[in-house]
Amino acid sequence: MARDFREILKTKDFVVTAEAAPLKGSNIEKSLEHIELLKDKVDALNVTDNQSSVMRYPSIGICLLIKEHGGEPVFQMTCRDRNRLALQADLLFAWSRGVRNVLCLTGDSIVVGDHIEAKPVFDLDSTQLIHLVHTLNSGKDMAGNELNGGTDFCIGTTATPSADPIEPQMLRVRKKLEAGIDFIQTQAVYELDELKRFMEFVRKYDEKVKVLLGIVPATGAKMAKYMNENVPGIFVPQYMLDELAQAPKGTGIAKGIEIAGRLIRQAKEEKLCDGTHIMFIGKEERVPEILEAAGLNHS
Amino acid sequence: MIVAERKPIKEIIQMIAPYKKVLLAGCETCVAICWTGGEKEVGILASQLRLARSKEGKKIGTVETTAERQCEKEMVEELRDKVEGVEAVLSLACGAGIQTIAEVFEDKPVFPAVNTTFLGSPEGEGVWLENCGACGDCFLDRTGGICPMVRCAKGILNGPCGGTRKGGKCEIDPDKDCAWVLIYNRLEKQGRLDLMEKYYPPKNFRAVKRPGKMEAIKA
Amino acid sequence: MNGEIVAFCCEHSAYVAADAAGKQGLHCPENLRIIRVPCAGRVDIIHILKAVEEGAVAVLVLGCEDGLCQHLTGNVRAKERVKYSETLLKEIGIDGRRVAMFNLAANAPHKFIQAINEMNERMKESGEEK
Amino acid sequence: MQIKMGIFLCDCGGSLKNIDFPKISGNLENLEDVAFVDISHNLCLEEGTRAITSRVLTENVNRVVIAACSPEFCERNFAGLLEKLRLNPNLLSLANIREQCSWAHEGDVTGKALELIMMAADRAQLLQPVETKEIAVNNEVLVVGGGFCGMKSSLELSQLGIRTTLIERESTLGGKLRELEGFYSSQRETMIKAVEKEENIEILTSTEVAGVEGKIGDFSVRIRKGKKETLRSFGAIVFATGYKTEVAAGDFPLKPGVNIISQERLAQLLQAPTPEAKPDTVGFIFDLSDENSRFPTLATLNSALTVKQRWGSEIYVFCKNVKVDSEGAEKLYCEAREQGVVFLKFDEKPTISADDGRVKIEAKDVLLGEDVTLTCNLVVAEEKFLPSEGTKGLSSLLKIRTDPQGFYQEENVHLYPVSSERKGVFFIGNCRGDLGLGRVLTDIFSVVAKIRELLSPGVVAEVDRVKVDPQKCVACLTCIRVCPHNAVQLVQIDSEKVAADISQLACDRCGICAAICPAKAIKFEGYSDEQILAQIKAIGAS
Repeated sequence: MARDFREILKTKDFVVTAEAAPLKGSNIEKSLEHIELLKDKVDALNVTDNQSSVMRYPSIGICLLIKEHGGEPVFQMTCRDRNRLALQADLLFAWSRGVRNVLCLTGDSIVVGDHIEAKPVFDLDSTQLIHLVHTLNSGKDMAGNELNGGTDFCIGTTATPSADPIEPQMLRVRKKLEAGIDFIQTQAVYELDELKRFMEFVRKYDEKVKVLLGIVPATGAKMAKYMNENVPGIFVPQYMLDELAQAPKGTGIAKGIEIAGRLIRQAKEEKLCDGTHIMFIGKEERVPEILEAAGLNHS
Repeated sequence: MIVAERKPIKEIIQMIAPYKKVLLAGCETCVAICWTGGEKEVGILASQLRLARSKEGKKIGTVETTAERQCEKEMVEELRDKVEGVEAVLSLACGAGIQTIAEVFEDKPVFPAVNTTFLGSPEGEGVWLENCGACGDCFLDRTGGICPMVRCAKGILNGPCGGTRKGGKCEIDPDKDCAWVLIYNRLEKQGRLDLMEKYYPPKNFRAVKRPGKMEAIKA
Repeated sequence: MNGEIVAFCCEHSAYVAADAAGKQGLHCPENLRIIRVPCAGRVDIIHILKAVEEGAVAVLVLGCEDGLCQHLTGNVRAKERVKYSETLLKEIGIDGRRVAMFNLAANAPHKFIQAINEMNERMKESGEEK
Repeated sequence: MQIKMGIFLCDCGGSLKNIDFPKISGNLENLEDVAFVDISHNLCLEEGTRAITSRVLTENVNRVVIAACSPEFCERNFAGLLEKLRLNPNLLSLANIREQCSWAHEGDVTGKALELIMMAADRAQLLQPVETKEIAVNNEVLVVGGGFCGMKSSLELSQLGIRTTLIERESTLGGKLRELEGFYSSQRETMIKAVEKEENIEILTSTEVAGVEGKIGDFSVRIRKGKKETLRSFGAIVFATGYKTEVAAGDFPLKPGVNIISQERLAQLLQAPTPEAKPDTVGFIFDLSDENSRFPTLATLNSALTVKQRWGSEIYVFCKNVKVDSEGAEKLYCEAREQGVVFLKFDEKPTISADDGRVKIEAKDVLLGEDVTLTCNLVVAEEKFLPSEGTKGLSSLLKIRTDPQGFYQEENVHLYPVSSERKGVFFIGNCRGDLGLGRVLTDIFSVVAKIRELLSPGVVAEVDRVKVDPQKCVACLTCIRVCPHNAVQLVQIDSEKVAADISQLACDRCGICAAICPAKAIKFEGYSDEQILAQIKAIGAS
């Protein structure tokens, strides 16, 4: 299969990526299992960067592991833990080792994680990081110095189509589009109308950017409610909470997978977007079930 | 104004443990206004320290005073008599005041009784809001007079982030407003939303050349 | 002081209730010392702390019932201050239950006596002498 | 000046047997600053007055300590006496040795009594005179709201010779009276005429309050008419801004063509010439919720009777309860029953539906225990009783709180019924909630009496009872924010200093500001920190 993600984005009708979250500790066996299981079922594996501000094995480490095992990694990079020097150095390192895709994020606040006394860096924000990657792509560093070997990253970023209020969020998306990006993976969306609204907005400014529908399967009504209250940018609608609550005991997770599959299937059939990005953190081994429920039999 | 908070009493008690007589020096400006280091708080802290000592069966002499502006050497100088009569000074002023009193009375141990927390303004009775980070490169012309550097949890210049809560609240605290939603609302009201469409490049963090020093033209 | 209870009494309610208690022959502990204030909101943290410093076994602030302060917020503020004084005492290892706020009406002498007795009981239980 | 203290002990006619007065006297006599200690039997009687008078004058003391009954009983008298003796009444300190000592304990309480007197004496040492002065007040009154309540109180005030300005937002006077028929309609015209005729009343219609500054005796009010604003001064302001009613859309299918109407619409129909085709059956519904329904009850009973008399329709009243606690309600109810109005009592909300131009009401009558279905030509809907339009804006402009429903004046016993936390600002009538006519009248008479007392010529006020020391004030605005009576403002002290300043007329002497001031810049004479701490220190010291 083609392993150039930028090429896949251009040519494939419906792109599928999945999140691979590094774990805490130097033992990478579990991550390796996930990679082996998923690398051929999805178009790219997206590796989080100290997700939710919880310290873990580094994103770049898992990216290299994916590369070694024949998969296509997307290197997530947040501005939370690195100043502009570190950001650039890490990007150069990633490129030199064959990582071709970077997802530019601001990053969660330090205080939501497990090292709440740490100094938050946020030297740059996500929009500025996109500009920075372009600078490296052009063979220069941020200070304007020529690089001995630049980069040519495929650049992605995130957006929250269900933000409330939506207007300021859209203005920021517009800035990101103007900065130049290849793909957007959305924050979890549960109402496809929100996705439609979002696509209309995006297409006004950018014909070519690919939008991947973010999917976070709920594993039960309780968890969904918890996410609503605690996870930034996630809004599970009431009818879906009811649907989850009505599922017989022990089948909440199956219900969540069913709903996720349904959302993806509908988005694909109605051509609402260009693909999907599945975030099933801690349950990576069940991602294939979602793919099946969505009717995405990857070849 | 400068906002400060009382230090945990245990820390203070530990600091002054070796001394039998201390001066509690408040300040009549910012810290008085934010209910941390005025005459009232000086009195409360002194009483608490005496109680804590007597609980251990010991005594402590406390002298209470306030300076008009503890960051001014000349005004701190007026406390000389009181300072000379004690073994140590416990200052309830901001960091600037504490350092001034420490400098004026070089031989005396000076201890901070408060933590200086931020520059802000009152939101209402007894509530202060951080709204300036003293970054040395003011950005407020572009953001409708609302600073995203300190009022956004991540200091995003091209916000809002994707974690905004329902109703435009901050992702880390549902009681706090998302600065960028505030900025949006204000700019919209003024018909200046174009400012929010603009891309702002990374900030110059060298705007204040630390250690900071400002010399005015002595005109 | 030697084991006295200091009670700051609002002259609109608790002070009148204390008078009524005497009038009705409701006996109260002799270690009670009442300081009359125009409103519970006049009582400051330093008054409470000084009373403890001087050796009061307990300090009470007695104000009007909730929502019935002549000055609207006096009793609410008093409660806040008592709570804060409690914290200040606790953090230096002194039993915070030595200070308390009670709300009562002028026509509630029983409640007044009850409050004083409760404080005495509380202090006996905690066994903390001055 | 050297302190010279006179101490009077009163044994209440020899009844305080558990106190050894000679012993106390002996203990006090030798104290520094004490000129004399006298024991009397009845300080409150003529003989006591004489004793105090002669001793104070001959010994020339400058502090007086009296140990007697509760200050609740005797403080005024003794303070008054000192004033007559040309000694500042604030130089008096009392010890309550009767209610809170002798009567409160069994057995000998000489020790405690002595201690209470010591507390009073130590406080007396620190007392300072508080001067009083006559303050000129503006005795014109502003009445806001030209409804029944506003008009009636203006009339009452004007008859006392108080000049009153009556302002009304609408273009005509009358307020809600305009919407009520029957008994109320006759009152309306008479009253408007009387108000218009009265010389002491100035009427300003289509006018609103735009701002209120100042304090009792000296309010400056911005009055807005159209775009024009004028500044006027008043000594007191009476708000009689009334209420509004609203049919709750959720309770009734309010569609055009459906004959469900409001009380207001009914009044209009009744005022118009009687229609050719009078409605045969008219239904009324009220008390759908368990909320206070005084007003809906009165309005419904009044309208039901009027409809019966004018149109002769069959009338059915659906309700949960008929609450007849307001004035005249019981009489109206009896009359309605006598005239053949049928009352049906439901527990669960009736179903109301449109039925071919008519309205069908289905309800289960709990007394009959049967389902009742009625088709009416006309149904008069229940209306919710709400604060009038603009109440919210007005309360924030006045800095006065409203209750959770948005009405003025919570039921605070100290302010009840018509005073507010801002002295000189009064709220009367239905802007305080659903009162019913009887209580509205009570309000009117209370406010008239209060205003008469407050604005009588030669108001005397204490000067600097609660005082800000401008040198210590750091202008943090805390006192301005916390004062429940709007009595503090920021003033320019000199060219560079601003400080808080307390209006002695508006101040209600609570001391909240003195307690909270972070710079300890506010002194409440009589209850200052030093005076309170002196009492604390005196406990157990003797």
